[in-house]
Amino acid sequence: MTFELFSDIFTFRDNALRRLDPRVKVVVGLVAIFAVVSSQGVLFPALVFSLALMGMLLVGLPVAFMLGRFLAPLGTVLILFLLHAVLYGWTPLFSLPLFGQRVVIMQEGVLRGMHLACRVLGGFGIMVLLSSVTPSHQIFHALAYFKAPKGWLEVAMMMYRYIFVILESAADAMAAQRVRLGYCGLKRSLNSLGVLSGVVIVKSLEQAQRTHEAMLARGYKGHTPFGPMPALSPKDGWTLGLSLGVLIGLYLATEGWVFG
Amino acid sequence: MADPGFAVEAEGLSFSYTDGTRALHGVDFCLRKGEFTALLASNGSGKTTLIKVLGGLAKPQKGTVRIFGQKLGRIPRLKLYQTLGIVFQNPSDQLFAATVGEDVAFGPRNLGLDPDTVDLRVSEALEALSALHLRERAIHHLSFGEQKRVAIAGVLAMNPSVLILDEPTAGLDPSGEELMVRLLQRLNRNGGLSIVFATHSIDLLPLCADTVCVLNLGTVLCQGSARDVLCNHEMLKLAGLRLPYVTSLLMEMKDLDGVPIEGLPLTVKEARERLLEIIPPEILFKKA
Amino acid sequence: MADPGFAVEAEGLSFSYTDGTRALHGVDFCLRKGEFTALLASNGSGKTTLIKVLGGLAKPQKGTVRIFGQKLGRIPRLKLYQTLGIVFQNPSDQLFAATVGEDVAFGPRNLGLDPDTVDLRVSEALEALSALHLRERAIHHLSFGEQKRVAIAGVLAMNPSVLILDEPTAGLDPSGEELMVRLLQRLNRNGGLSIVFATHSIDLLPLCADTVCVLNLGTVLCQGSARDVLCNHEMLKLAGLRLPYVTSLLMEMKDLDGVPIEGLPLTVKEARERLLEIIPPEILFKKA
Amino acid sequence: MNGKNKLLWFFLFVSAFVFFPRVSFAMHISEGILPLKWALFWFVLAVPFLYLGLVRLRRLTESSSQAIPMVGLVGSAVFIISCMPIPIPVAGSCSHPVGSGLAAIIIGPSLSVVVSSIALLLQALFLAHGGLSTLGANIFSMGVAGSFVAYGVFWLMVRVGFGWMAAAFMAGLLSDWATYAVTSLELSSALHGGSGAFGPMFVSILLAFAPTQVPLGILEGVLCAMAYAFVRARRFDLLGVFEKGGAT
Repeated sequence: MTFELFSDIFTFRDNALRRLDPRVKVVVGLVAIFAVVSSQGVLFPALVFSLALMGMLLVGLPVAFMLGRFLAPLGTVLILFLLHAVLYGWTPLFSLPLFGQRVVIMQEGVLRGMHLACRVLGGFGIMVLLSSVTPSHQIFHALAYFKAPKGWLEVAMMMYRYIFVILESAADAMAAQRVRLGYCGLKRSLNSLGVLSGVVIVKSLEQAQRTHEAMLARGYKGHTPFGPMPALSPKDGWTLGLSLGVLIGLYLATEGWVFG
Repeated sequence: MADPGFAVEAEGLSFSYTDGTRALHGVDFCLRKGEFTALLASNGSGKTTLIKVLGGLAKPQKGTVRIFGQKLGRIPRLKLYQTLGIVFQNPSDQLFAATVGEDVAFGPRNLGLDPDTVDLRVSEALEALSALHLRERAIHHLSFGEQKRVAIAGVLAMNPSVLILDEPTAGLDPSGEELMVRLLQRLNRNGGLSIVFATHSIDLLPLCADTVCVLNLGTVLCQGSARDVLCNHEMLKLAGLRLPYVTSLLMEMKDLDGVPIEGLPLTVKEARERLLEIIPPEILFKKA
Repeated sequence: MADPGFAVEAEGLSFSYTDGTRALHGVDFCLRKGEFTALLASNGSGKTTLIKVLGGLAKPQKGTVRIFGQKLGRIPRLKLYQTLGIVFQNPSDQLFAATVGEDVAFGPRNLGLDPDTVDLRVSEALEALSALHLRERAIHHLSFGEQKRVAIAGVLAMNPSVLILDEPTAGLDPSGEELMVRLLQRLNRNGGLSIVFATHSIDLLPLCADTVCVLNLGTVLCQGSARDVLCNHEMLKLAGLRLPYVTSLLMEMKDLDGVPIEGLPLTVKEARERLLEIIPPEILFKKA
Repeated sequence: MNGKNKLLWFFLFVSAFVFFPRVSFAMHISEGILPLKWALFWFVLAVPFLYLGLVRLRRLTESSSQAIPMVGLVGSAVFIISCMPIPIPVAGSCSHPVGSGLAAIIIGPSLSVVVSSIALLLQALFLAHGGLSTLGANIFSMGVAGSFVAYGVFWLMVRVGFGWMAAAFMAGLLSDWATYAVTSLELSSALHGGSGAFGPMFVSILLAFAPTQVPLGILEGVLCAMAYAFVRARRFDLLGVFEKGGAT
């Protein structure tokens, strides 16, 4: 069930990347992603993807979990690749028979499609790696350090925490509807889903009321105070410098700015 | 393999969540027709997962479940949930409609029954839980105990022959607990329903359960008659459970003080009988 | 009026919700400094409302609450919640941060304490609830019992002198219940906290509560020492409650069978002593 | 190009069906799809709306300390609703509602943008739906377009005299379709490659998603109306918090 997909259990496992300061991970991750997106060639994104893949294997992410995460982007990539291959370009590569007609595959389209696929994989690799070794509250803390709007962060942290609470209720409610045959056929499914959505919203509003009371009883005045971020350790500093250096070096080398 | 005497029969169930958490590991469980079984388990022992697996709401990675001899996966949903009723722990997650009557009618209407039959089913189900007077009430005006009973009525209106309840007495006060146990007992004895009653209130069990199954950390530690299971003090302790208070009083007297008490009294009534056997009659007051 | 020996003193509290439901009616309640009081109440008796009123989260239409002699309305909120800690029934209502450490730090940070002091408070509070090892864990990965303990730690980190807990043992399995009672007792005895413990688990009470207050349908039926309150069987029954199992065993033997039992044993230990007094020593096995 | 078009579209229809189960999240633009230029462009476009929402949030917080827990929890609810499987009759499979329409009519469009931006970030990080560099584009299509269209339609229809049930239905429906149209626009403008193929690209993408998005929009409308009706019937009083501080 979709509800089960949302799990952050891996981000709490101890490993070398997990111990790294979240600010370093966020900065390196964002730089890597935007470098991948700005790349013109296939090589850089492919390299980044393999680095990310190595990282994921290093921290011991289960292969099934990784496949699950990559299925969605792969589907999108495939469609876009096909679109490009037939829509874009002017040099016919070959043609395929389809329903009695011939579809012409274009060379430029195939190249662009491949580039796109590499970019998606590279970006996704970084994103999945980042989120598998950084608990969300650390990401939010890092963003707070980088002066992200406080209101946004507070709402985000509240949302994240209570997704798990409301999710449990929602899953129970859905199961309860299911055992009373709420999801047999389209009409009943839709009806049950509509009610379920309503239940979820009412539950969340009631929860908000109770949570607010509990917050008041602990001195809440409308703003959640953030704790201080510790100073960057020398090791974190070195990691930051080194990984940014490697990224930029790779980028310059593969994008042809250094070696012509 | 498929004994016709079993209402629910599970073999070698293993279940892990997609994030790798192992909830069940090689669980065997069975419920005979007409039996009242307590599923005794501490928090986090996999109880709720087991209920979901038995009810076809979660697919085990290993093992099979048979409902009245038929494999779970082969039973169409429409038929399955007319055989098997599942009541979850939190009533507010299972009551969706505005009024009690509407809510109980949700299931029967989904069966496509005609309005008169639906009406009849609703009355019967509410009647069986002594909640007929609540029929026109708004759900959010019910007390917690009433909500629990209405939630059961909603499932009962599907006319199941097996009822699986997750902590039906949790959160109830003593009189609510007593009422709930009495109602479930009536459903079992008079209505002929086979009942699985997941709980961790040990003092209530001996009053109603024929057999007890102890679940701990995703495995079944023990399944048998209430008396057999509860006499295994060590095993209960291992599972984060304890003896009923009355039993533990008499056990302590037997083991620590050497009072010769026969057997294992589980209820107040039994304990009283056992104790009277050894108290010399001459010291008793005269009865009025 | 304002006895300095009282930590919490409420007089003539009445409270109705906006929809007209009357939750409290002329409630008097008091808690002496350093006392451990159980608020015994069945479902729907106004227990949660009383807690909210005592904690200044709901304003009563009538009556006054005094905290250490000061009128509730006159105490600034920030000061009030450094005196009075409220722990709600459902831990997910009060665990709103991502990790245990962050959550417990919420209160101290709101007080504007410096980071080192916050840190110290967090460690101390978690330590007091044997939960220091959970500090870096995510709230949603905790078990129910752990969540309950962390929720208490979050309140404790405000350094209150009074702790009001709504059903701290509800939903816990026997070993969780036992741990919770032991921890609360330690806070009361060693930490000097005055504690109000709202509950309907009667069997646990005699182990910890000095005094008991029985609430029923928005009024106080009875307040006094645990022994005095629990000997009033009729009143308990009226309130939808019952005697502890062990007590009811001995009461039945006394009243129905005429066994001469002295007093009212409330715990397994007491019952054992009373019974051994009347069992002739010659029938005991020899101890090893 | 003309002779080939008819066949091509057919081919795209087929491919959409083949890859359907995984394309259901295609309304989120995947990480890496948009080149840097376009990714930044949509960020720049989304930021003013986000700012508007944050201003509204601050105003609400000043009037009631309940604002942040309320907005946060509605956010959690909308996040969960957007993960619910909706049965699609056409494809015999499931997709997921966008949810920002429902959020918009409950908490207002600008707060809905705030909540959507967070939901999209969490979905990108922990469900691998969408992406970080494409966050701006996704906020614009789902958050901004979805919310403001929904709120506009709802407000207008109630003002004109339709019942709120019909208004909520249309709000859900049009917010879904608006999201779908804007996403297609975002995709095609970034992908046509400057060779003048923007038109066919846009139409192809629209058509590729049409078999799932057209019915999905209708279903989302139904869902939105039912959920709104439920909240109205049960706890309309709780929505009061969001009425302070203006309608944006």
